[in-house]
Amino acid sequence: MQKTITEQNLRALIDLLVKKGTRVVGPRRAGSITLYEPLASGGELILGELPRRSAKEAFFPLCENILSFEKTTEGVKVADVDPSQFPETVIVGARPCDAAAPGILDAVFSWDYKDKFYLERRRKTTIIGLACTSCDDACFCTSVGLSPADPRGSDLFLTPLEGGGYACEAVTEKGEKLLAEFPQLFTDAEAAKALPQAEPAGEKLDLARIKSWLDGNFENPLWAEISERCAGCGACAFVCPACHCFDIVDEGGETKGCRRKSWDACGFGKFTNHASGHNPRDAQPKRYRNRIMHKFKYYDDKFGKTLCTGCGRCIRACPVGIDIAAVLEEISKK
Amino acid sequence: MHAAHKNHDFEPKIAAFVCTWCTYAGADLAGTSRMQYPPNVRVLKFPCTGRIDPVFILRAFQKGADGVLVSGCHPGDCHYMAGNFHARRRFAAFRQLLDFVGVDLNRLQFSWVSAAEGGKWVEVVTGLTERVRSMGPMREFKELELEEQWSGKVDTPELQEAYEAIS
Amino acid sequence: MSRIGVFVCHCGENISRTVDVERVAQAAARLPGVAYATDYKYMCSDPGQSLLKKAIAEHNLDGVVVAACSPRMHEKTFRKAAEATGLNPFVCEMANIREHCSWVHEDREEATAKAIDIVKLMAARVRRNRRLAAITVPVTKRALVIGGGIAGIQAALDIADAGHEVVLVEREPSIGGHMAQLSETFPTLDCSQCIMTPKMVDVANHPKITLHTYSEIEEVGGYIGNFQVTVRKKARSVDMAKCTGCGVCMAKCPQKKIPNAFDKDMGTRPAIYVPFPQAVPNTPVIDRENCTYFKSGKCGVCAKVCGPCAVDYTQQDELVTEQIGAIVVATGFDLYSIEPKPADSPIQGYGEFGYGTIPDVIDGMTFERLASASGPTGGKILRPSDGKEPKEVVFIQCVGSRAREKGISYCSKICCMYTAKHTMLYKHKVHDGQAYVFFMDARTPGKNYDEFWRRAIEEEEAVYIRGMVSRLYQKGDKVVVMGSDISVGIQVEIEADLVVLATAVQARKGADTLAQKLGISYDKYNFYSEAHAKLKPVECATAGIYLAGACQGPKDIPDTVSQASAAAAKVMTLFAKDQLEREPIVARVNERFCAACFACKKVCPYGAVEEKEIRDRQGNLIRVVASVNPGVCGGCGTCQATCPSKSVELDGYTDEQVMAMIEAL
Amino acid sequence: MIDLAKKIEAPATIDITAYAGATEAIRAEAAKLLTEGAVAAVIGYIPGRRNGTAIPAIVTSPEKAQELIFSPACVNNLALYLTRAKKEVKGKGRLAVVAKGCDMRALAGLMGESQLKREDVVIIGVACAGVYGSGADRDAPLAEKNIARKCRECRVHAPEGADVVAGSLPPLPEFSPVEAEELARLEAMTPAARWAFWKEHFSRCIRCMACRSLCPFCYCEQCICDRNRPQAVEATPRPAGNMAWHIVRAMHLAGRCAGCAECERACPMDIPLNLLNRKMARELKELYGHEAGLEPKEKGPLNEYREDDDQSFIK
Repeated sequence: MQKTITEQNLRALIDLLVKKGTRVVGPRRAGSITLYEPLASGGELILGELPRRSAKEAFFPLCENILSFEKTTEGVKVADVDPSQFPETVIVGARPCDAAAPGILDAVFSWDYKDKFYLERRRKTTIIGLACTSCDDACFCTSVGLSPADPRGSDLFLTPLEGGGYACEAVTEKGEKLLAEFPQLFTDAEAAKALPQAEPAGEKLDLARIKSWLDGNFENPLWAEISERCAGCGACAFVCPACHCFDIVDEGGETKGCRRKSWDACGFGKFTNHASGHNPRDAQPKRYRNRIMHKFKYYDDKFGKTLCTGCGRCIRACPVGIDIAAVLEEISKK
Repeated sequence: MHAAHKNHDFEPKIAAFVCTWCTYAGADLAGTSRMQYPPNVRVLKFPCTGRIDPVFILRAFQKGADGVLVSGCHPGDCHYMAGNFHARRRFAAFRQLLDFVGVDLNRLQFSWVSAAEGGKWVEVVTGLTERVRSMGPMREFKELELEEQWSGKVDTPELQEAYEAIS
Repeated sequence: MSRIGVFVCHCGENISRTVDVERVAQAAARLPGVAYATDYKYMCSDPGQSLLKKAIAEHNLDGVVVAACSPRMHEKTFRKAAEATGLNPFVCEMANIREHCSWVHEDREEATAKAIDIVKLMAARVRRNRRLAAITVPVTKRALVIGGGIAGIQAALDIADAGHEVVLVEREPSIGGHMAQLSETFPTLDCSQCIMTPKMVDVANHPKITLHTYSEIEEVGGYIGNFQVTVRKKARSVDMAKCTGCGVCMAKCPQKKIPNAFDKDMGTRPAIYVPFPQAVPNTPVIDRENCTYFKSGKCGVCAKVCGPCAVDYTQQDELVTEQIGAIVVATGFDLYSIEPKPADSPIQGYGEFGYGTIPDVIDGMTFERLASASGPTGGKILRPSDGKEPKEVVFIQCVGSRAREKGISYCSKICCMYTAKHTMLYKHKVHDGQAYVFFMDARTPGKNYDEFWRRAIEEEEAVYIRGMVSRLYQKGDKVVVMGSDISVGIQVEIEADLVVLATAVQARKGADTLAQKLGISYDKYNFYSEAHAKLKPVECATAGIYLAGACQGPKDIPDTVSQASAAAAKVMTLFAKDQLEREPIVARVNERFCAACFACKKVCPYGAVEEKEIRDRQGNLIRVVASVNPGVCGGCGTCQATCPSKSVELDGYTDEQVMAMIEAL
Repeated sequence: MIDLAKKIEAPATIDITAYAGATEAIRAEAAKLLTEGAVAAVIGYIPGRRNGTAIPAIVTSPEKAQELIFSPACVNNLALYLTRAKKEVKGKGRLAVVAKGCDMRALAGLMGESQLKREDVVIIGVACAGVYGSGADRDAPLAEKNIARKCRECRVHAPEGADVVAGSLPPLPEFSPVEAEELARLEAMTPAARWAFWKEHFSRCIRCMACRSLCPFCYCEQCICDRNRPQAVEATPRPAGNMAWHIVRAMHLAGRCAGCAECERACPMDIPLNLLNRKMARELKELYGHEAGLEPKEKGPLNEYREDDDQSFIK
């Protein structure tokens, strides 16, 4: 026996969660695009589209305050942001490439320094993943070892069924809890046939081989060849589910303000700019090299994981057509 | 000339960016002539309107000004010959931009006030203050300042208080 | 900066009547960076200043805000006081709580609150004030005077008499300018040449004056106190060092039929010539365009007859570079002509006056040459067409001037007077002649000017007709003048023997080109612009350049001479110091971030922005950046507002200071 | 110039067979320049991995030049690679660049701003009937529904002032000017409605700076928005700073932007940034008769003035 849920009930689930005060985040229409955003009701959920940004911001916000300060005659008053105020969150409709990302990121956010902002949000979030039945020519999850039906990272995983509705697989305790909390929305049914999963075109890459090439090719003309065209924006990093660099700045006034943490990108020219004016990554190829090295070598060296889920967002977003899948393919042939 | 400004629910904050040679001197003349005008205006002195960057206007609104005045020498009177001519073009363009993003231009005034026009200074400041007062606070930028991306939002009582403080 | 002292002045009761000064001081003490705050009855008084100085020393203050009157009143006072304690004067600022607060508000609460805010703004600013050092620029004590008319001559003589070197550059082969062409001058009827030529000779003989005639300004670089000026000395074809001025060459030159421009083309001159007999220098030039030798290679008579062998056909233009500290521009004027103008010209000709095709319609300067004893007629008034003595002469004023429909709206200022003079000269020479003058109104403000004009009417019997002339045409040997007399409202028609037009004074042709070389501004008529119409009528906005005479606008001789002497005085003031000191409110470029778009250079009213090459040690060009010359920068800050990356900053008004003030709003 | 009669008769689908001719011509010219050593590199387009895409390429050998193409997928404004923001490319030596009419306007602007000398660049102009819009169907023929918004109102299909022109123009259909219409729609709104419109769009901004990075005129060594002392614009992607950034960006481009719309195309959040640029361009044309990029101009409209400029807004 397998739990299933109809689309109608999936939307009803969102309504019930929202009513209960849970923050429900899912693909939602935002202007002309779709983004993961808090849903006001189940009706807002967009199915069948990959949001333009990944779901990482539910744990790792685009920008958040980490403390506020105020200078008074008595001295400086500092108030930390209290992570206990972070809301309970359910992410609905996360694609496998998005659902898998937090599992990769947990390592870096809980390594030597425990990032309470990330970890607390992570603890409070349940992910309802959704298998993909279609893809485009930028998708390459299969190339990096994931698949359109991979439940990794999801707490509850939905697989679209022929004739509508979704098969529900509780992957974790959080997922089971959700099933248990709203039994009325889920039905036990004979397994209807799952819709065929999407088939990204790329061949599975030998990531170990890629890594070993990277190990020995910090200096290689390939870097310039690929990335001379790079314009140095942060679009790739900002849409990426796995990029996690951030900057910390103080903003506000002289007497009152906030310390804020916001996304940063290694493609930016000033990313490694020192106060002295010296910039160790003083040319775009060095910056692009870092992006690839970080994803397919450094992170692996440190945490044994690849910092890429093959969502293809960076390929779609890159205004100068830099195609990470093509880059990997080229390296894998070296 | 002197506006009775007691018992208003709302007292606007007016930032005035003025050049030192004409308008600042004009405001001095209003003083030496003991003319009266509402106390809402805060004067920032520049050598020339040519020095006034559109960013200052934007920043003033962001930092809580409800109205902004930019004032300098009449055309042809610029101490630096052409600073006000350059400023005139710059602000002609900038006000169109602000209008296009939805800033009500009634909050932004440009004027020429010479060193001899103490009376005009009073008129301009009084007029702008009263107009902005009747429009109420400049909510747009202040509200925006308090807004966060959904993912970074933490609803705290302090934030609620700040929101309520706008009007 | 973090130890600011705030001093709140009562100004007797001027401030304290409406502003609670104690409360302002108390509030100020709590401001960020403020280490000390107090209030005092009269801050500007001696005890007040002592209090300030004492507090600076006692509290080790590194910034000062004096909340008192307008900085326009006492900023200097307090900066001086602060400086006396060893503090940099530019970290002392005033918060204007009198003119901008106590005097304009009645409500004590409101005024006090505003005063606190004003102090807050200034304290925020002072925290970011930089310690600025006065800027000094060395001065080359050598003046350049451009133009050798009466203005240039006067300025050159004044400066040279003060003991400074002067380089005088004149475009024509001789100095003298328009004044040398005049017959007599109003309102005294002095002989122009009698008063002019001695001055010309003084110039030639002055040990401090270097004279470059037949020369033009090629290039001007540098800035106040430090200009480099390149002068093009056109090939004279006569060696000035050898020529004795004997004149044999001119006498023997076979080519003698060249119209003499000095005489308004009425007389002729040879191809090797001096423009007029009293020319300074008295060295001829060869007019290569009309010289047979230069045209055909044949002739060479002048070289053969020249005793000292001064004639040199191979001479080339020579470029001379002079180091100059100050420049006086005295390039004078041109006269408007009624001839047709190009289609795109904003200024029109006079078709209704025959566009200059009627031979007996002449301009005022031609009349001057006719009346001049040294002129082509030897001082007899004889009309150009047939050489007859005209018995009825019509003078028309305001031709081209005050004529908006012709494109010139200004008054040429001198025409009323010289027309009156012309009627007199005419009457003196043609006793039975009758002068008529068409005029809009007579403008005679000047010492003895109106008296002079009245004399023309009352004693010399010139008939003044108030009205305009609508048409001139030839009828037989007469010129018919059709006009109106608006005082009686009738049409007037005069059959004149000669018509003299008082044509407008215009800027010199090419005045704009010279202005661009000098980096000075000019108006739409190409007259040079003074820095301030009232208070800086002699200075250009470009520091170190001064104006004299009609290049700035129409002027008569007394005004021209006065302005020339004034310009000379300005130069002498500048030369009185070895170093030039100026307020350090100037722009500075952050070369590291300059993207070399040169928007700053495009908007700078002073031409203070230069392109600077940055080279490595081997001399290879790395990049080009903008650079502000502090000697030239006027301190307006337009560059900074224009610079997209704010890589140029105006000291004293940096973004950091301004943003801090906005923050404190 | 475009023959108007031809334009009206033309079909709603653009015949892009002419683009093949452009490709041939570009290859030939690039190979020639590289073989002769006239240039160190040719900046052009090569096909991307994905169907219907083309990407910028910096080609340094005649062999590689045979990969160059021109197609409706050649959306990038390659003038970007001639700016000081791309020092690595500029440092190669003398460059040739493939430029559509709209890209030529940016080149003219860069020349006016002392960023580029005409003699330092070989311009391979290309006759362009239009390119694909963002997110458009790249399999379908180039037509009304997939052509870029800017191309619908293009007046510079034929590049002028190039060293050579590759390809020829097919008949051009008349498209309705959607950007102009959108501009008119916004202008007809109340200020409050416009504020709401932009607030919604700008709140989506993530400050990836693609708009800045792709703009040929954002070549500053240090953007004022990267400065923190003083901070003129907040660096964090909060709604307040986003609004300020986009206002400052539009102001800094006013009178300079030549309308290539790369900012809008590059924006991963689909913010209609070119509307701001178009608005400013139109205002400056109306006020001062200025149009950016038609020819290299020594001074832009905001660094010159006339004494009789309009001042009806100054009281």
